[in-house]
Amino acid sequence: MPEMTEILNALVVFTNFVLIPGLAYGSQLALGALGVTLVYGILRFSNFAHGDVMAFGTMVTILVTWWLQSLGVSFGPLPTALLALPLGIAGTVLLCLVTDKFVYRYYRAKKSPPVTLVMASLGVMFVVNGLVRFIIGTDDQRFFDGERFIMKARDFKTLTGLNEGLAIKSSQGITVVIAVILVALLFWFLQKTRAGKSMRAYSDNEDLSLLSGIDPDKVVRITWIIAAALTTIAGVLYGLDKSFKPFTYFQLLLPIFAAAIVGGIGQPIGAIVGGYVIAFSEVLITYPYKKVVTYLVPESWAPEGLLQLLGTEYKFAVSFMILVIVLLVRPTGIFKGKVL
Amino acid sequence: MKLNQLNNATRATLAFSAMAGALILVGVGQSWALSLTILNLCLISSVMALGVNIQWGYAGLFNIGIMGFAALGGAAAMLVSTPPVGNAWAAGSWNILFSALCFVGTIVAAWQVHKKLKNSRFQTIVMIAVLVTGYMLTRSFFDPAVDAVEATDSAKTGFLGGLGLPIILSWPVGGVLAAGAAWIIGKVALGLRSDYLAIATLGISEIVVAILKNEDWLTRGVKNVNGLSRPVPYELDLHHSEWFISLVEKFRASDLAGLEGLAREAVLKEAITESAGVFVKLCYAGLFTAVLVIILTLCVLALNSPWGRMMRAIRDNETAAEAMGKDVTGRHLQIFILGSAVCGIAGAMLTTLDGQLTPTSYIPLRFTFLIWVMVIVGGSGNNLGSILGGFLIWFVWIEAEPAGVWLMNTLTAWLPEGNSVKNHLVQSAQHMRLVVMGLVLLLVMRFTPGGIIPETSK
Amino acid sequence: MIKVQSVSKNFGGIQAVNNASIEIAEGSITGLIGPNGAGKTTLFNIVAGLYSPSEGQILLAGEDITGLKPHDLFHKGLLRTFQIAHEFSRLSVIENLMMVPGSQIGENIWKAWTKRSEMRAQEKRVREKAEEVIEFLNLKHVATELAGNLSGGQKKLLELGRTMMVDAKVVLLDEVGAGVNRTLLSEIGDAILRLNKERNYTFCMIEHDMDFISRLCDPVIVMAEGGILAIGTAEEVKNNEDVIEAYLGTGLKNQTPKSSQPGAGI
Amino acid sequence: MKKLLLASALMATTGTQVVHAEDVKIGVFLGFTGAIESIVADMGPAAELAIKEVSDSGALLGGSSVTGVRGDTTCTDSAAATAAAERLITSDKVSALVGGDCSGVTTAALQNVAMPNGIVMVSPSATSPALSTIEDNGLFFRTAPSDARQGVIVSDILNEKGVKNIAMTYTNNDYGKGLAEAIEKNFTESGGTVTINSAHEDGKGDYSAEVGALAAAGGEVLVVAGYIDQGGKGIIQAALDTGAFDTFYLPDGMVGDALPEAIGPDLNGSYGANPGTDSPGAAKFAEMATAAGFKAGPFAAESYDAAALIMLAMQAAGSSDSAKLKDKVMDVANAPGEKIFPGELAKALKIIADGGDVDYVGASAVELIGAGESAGNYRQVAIDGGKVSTVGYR
Repeated sequence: MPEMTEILNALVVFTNFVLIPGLAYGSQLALGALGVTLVYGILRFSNFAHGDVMAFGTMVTILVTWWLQSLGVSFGPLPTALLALPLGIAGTVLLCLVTDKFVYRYYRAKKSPPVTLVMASLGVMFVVNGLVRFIIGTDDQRFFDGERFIMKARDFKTLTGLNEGLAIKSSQGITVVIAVILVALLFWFLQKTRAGKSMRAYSDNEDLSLLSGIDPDKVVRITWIIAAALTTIAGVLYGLDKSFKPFTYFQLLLPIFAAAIVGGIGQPIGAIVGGYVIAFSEVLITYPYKKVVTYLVPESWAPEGLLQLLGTEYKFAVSFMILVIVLLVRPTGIFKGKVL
Repeated sequence: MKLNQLNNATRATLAFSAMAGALILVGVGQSWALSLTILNLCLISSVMALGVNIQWGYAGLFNIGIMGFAALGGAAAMLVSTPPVGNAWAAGSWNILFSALCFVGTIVAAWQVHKKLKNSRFQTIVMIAVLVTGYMLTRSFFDPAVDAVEATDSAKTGFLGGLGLPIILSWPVGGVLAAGAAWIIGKVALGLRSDYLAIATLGISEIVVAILKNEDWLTRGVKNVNGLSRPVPYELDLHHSEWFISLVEKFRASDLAGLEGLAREAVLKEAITESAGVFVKLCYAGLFTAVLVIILTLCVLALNSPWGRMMRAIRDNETAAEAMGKDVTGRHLQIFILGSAVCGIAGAMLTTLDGQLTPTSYIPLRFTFLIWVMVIVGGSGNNLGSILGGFLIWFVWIEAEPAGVWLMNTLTAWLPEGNSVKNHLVQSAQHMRLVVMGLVLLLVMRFTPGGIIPETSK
Repeated sequence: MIKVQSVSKNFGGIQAVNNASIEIAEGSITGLIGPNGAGKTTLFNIVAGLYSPSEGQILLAGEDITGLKPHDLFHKGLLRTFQIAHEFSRLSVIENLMMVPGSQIGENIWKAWTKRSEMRAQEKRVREKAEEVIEFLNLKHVATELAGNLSGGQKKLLELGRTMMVDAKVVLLDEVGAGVNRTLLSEIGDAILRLNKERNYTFCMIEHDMDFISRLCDPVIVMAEGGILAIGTAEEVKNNEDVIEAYLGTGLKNQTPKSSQPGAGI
Repeated sequence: MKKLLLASALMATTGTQVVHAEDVKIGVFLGFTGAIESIVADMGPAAELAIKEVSDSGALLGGSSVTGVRGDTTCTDSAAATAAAERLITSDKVSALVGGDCSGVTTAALQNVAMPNGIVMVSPSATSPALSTIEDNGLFFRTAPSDARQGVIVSDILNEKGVKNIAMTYTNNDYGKGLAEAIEKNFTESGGTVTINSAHEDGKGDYSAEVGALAAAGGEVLVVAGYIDQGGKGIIQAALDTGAFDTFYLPDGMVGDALPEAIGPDLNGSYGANPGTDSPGAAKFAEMATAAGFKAGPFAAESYDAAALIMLAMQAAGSSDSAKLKDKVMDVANAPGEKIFPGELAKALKIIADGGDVDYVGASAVELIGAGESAGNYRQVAIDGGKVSTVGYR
């Protein structure tokens, strides 16, 4: 029987390397996936431009952040980017509404099949992709300021006397807190407000909702606004936690899609669960359990190998394996997704 | 007269003439070698677009895993043409053999369990036991084999190599490999709703590429395999070939006329270098055109037969087609395999032209999204349309770069040298490629929704 | 011809068909009526192989066909039409008909490449047949039009026409009259009667128009709440107390005008 | 056309002795878009800085102007890279190429375009050992050393520091993998242990899983064979944040002031080595880069040097013809001769024109050996007080 400290050590290792990073990454994916899923639920197409819109929103936020910083404005221990966020969201909302006006609305009015809209979003993806690089360049941008840590690994060690450290970055804390608030807000909005209810009605049955006097243009507009806000926030949080680079954001599209679909596309709750499923499966499946097990078993049983199910080089493939398996076992995702 | 009112034959004629004109313009204005390089890739792109058109245009299957099939074709090119690495085989052959036996044995055993113990409540338990034991047995032979193979002169080889056969054989082999993968994916995913099929294909193609990148014993992974053999002559050999030199002398007789000695030699040398490049590219172009023509002919024959009619009917309305006695699932599988095989062939051709297998080059932007743009812009459901799309989009993809630079320089010409806005714009000109591609797609979709050469009714 | 034996079907918690047993006699034109939500279309879809029943079985000429796919049933001579027309919208009218015959040589892609002359010969026969059907249905003026551009009534005719491209044993007609104007409806009625007499087709049809049913059907089966309420001639069921009750006392006549709603028809 | 051909032919035959001023073009053939676009954002301007320096000096080939023409390799797409190289060589008629960047596209462009056309390529960043032995007709050079050499250096430094076991992560491409293999081979042979050698993908952003795996395997030092502004930085950041590792070994792609600037004081105590000798070149180059508005990021120095070498070789050959300049590259790069540092290209051109000899040292301490690759003189560095400081040379 391992001693208490051993168990605690094992627990701390696991929390530090699996739980906390998974939670933060999962929250970022979940917010991204929420945007994808809302657009899918209301506008009925998979928006391939999502990753690049995310980059666009983050870019605007960064530019505003720099401007604020140059004015000497700061947000105390919190990153200035949070102050810049509203303007970033405004910029993204503008972009979404403009693309809707010039691209998507035409196909919606024509009742084109969803694939046409998907293709159109591909076009938007290319354009925004180029635009973002054009404006801010391809470089890595760091825009985090303020206090970096809520808890440092070394401080934790001295505090508890344990072997293992536990670190919580403020960006991780902010991410999780904002994600929780946003999700609560979104659900309140969808369940309680008139606009939210009309969105749900529209998503559930377009024709019926039109008969009951819902203004489709308004629903679409609100959807874009919410999706743009969620997307920008997800992008900014991701950028604060890691760093911003257009290419990375483009690459985020695939795990975000995987998250939305695993959860059940068109279902907000599914997007959130999907985000965490993808994030945790990436970490859990490629994590070597050697250290954890070593703490828990008697010394003589200590494992020699790494106890790793799959090498980290397959990390990216893991989310897709999960995706394919979920699709096979439960074709509509964990929470039954919408059928178009 | 508006473009929309033109009939298809006119559209095709106009579009292909314009395309030919553009290539000729590049030939005259830039260089013939560049023009032919673009042409060759246009041809390959067209084949790939045809493959996607078979799936999407004929039957409405939304496959966004093209990258995976192209990568399998590429792997085939390498595996067929590279000579086997003797040392690596010596180091790992027995273990590889055993692990292969174990793998096959596991599959057979699992199949037997599935058949014999159907409806038995032990089925799941026995199945899991068989699979786990099989997996561990296979790994126990496989892991040391991999280590041994990868340790064999890892800087230069570190993989098993291939069969050492002529690379042109790899084109059909690439098709077969892709078809095999498509069969498995189709069996698994074609029961799903269409947009989920798309995501499943996307996921599986990522997995295929991950394997190519990380299974070094098989493909050398990210270290690439260079110098694949060619199905056409090498330029450097041509430089010293008597027949080629005399050929060039004949063709360039007017340039050489009146020149003597050193001057003549210099002109001749330049002419030979230039012609050798053009000659090799023409050889490739001939091969690729042959493949394209064969596949196109088969496509046209098939699309205009009852088979094509049946497929289009399935695309239009699966339920009704099913009620009219068509085996929708079976036909979907068939067409998914056919289309994927064509993509595989194109993938093998591309790797042949590159002369190397570079697993990191398989990215969705280039191999999936770009091909889709070709099909949609060219005209889905129309064979000539997707070929045109392949030509046009690849041409734009390549030429958007210099055009972007030119545009930025022109736009900023009035700004003083060293102006930061000017610098920024000129430095960022490369990103025009993406913007242009997006705009082409959006504009074509908006103003000629069926593509430049849309589908025709019969 | 068709025996439906104690078939039930539930979707989630909803019992759409509840222990229904009916028999469709060979050579008959059987009508299937009932208020909305009675389970007619679900029962149809079960017979046609679109759904498999939760319980019970279906026999076609004594053979168990429960759970067979629609395309298998087609080859056994069981065809259907759809409540909302399922035309092949990007195929021309004649192509819509020509695609029907099963096992065409050219449907095998390999033979489409290698046996060109046989294929062409067969195509010629199929085309002639399709032209006959087009003639029969008075659709000649739109023969080369894309089916998606036809009016609702023409699409219905086209669907009926598809069943004429092969020698069907049983044809299930799902509201063939819905959205069709009076004149065209009577033409469709004539066509059905002729097919029944001349080719010995067995029909089973869901219909709301009682005049149409009275003219064609014998017997008429009434469904309500997933079960069978009554079976008899049109006259008999019209006067059946239970049936009138099931239609909420509104009277059967009032159920009819569906076909003459504004905007419907050619 | 014919006349032009004639004229150029005449020039080529007579030009060996008498130098005519001309408009020389040099291809800057790098991945401006794609996976390493953010690194190339500094490499491109670095090469163009050298080109501008020479062109402005008016000292090349009797006052020739030089311009850089960009071509996009995309880093990954061989087909696009081949087409871009084809355009640069056959249409823009560049005399030589600075590039390519990633080993894959570099090989494709070399074999399919440069070799058939007899054009010199000087790559600043393709480090694959396979390129040492590739058949190149003497046309391929690189200012970056082969990974094989660096493997030895890394192993030596670690051993001297008394490190017995390391964890290692590499960027999953030919550079990272080749380097990681070289390090593992040398370090294991010298008695050390590699607890884990795992890949990370660039451009993914989230490296929780990778760091978790590295931490679980453990080790005194984490060797990060990646890029300074790509996954490599992300890994170090995450490893420090979670307290997984305190000390890092930084190979060439990771050495630069940008790293301590981005990471902060936590990085103090880490060490590494990048190509370099005891020369003031790197510092000078960094100044010039800042003045020109770009960063002296990874491979930027090598890019500057690649362009400089091409132009010095032209001067030495008295011709912008690749067939002639290819034989002079080694001469100008190596001793004997006067040492040339960044910003002194005009001086070097003059010395050569006067019949003197130069030994180009440049920003990355160029010395070419063997088949025309950097000798691999390394500058051992330590991160100290938020700066990269040199501790010695090997």
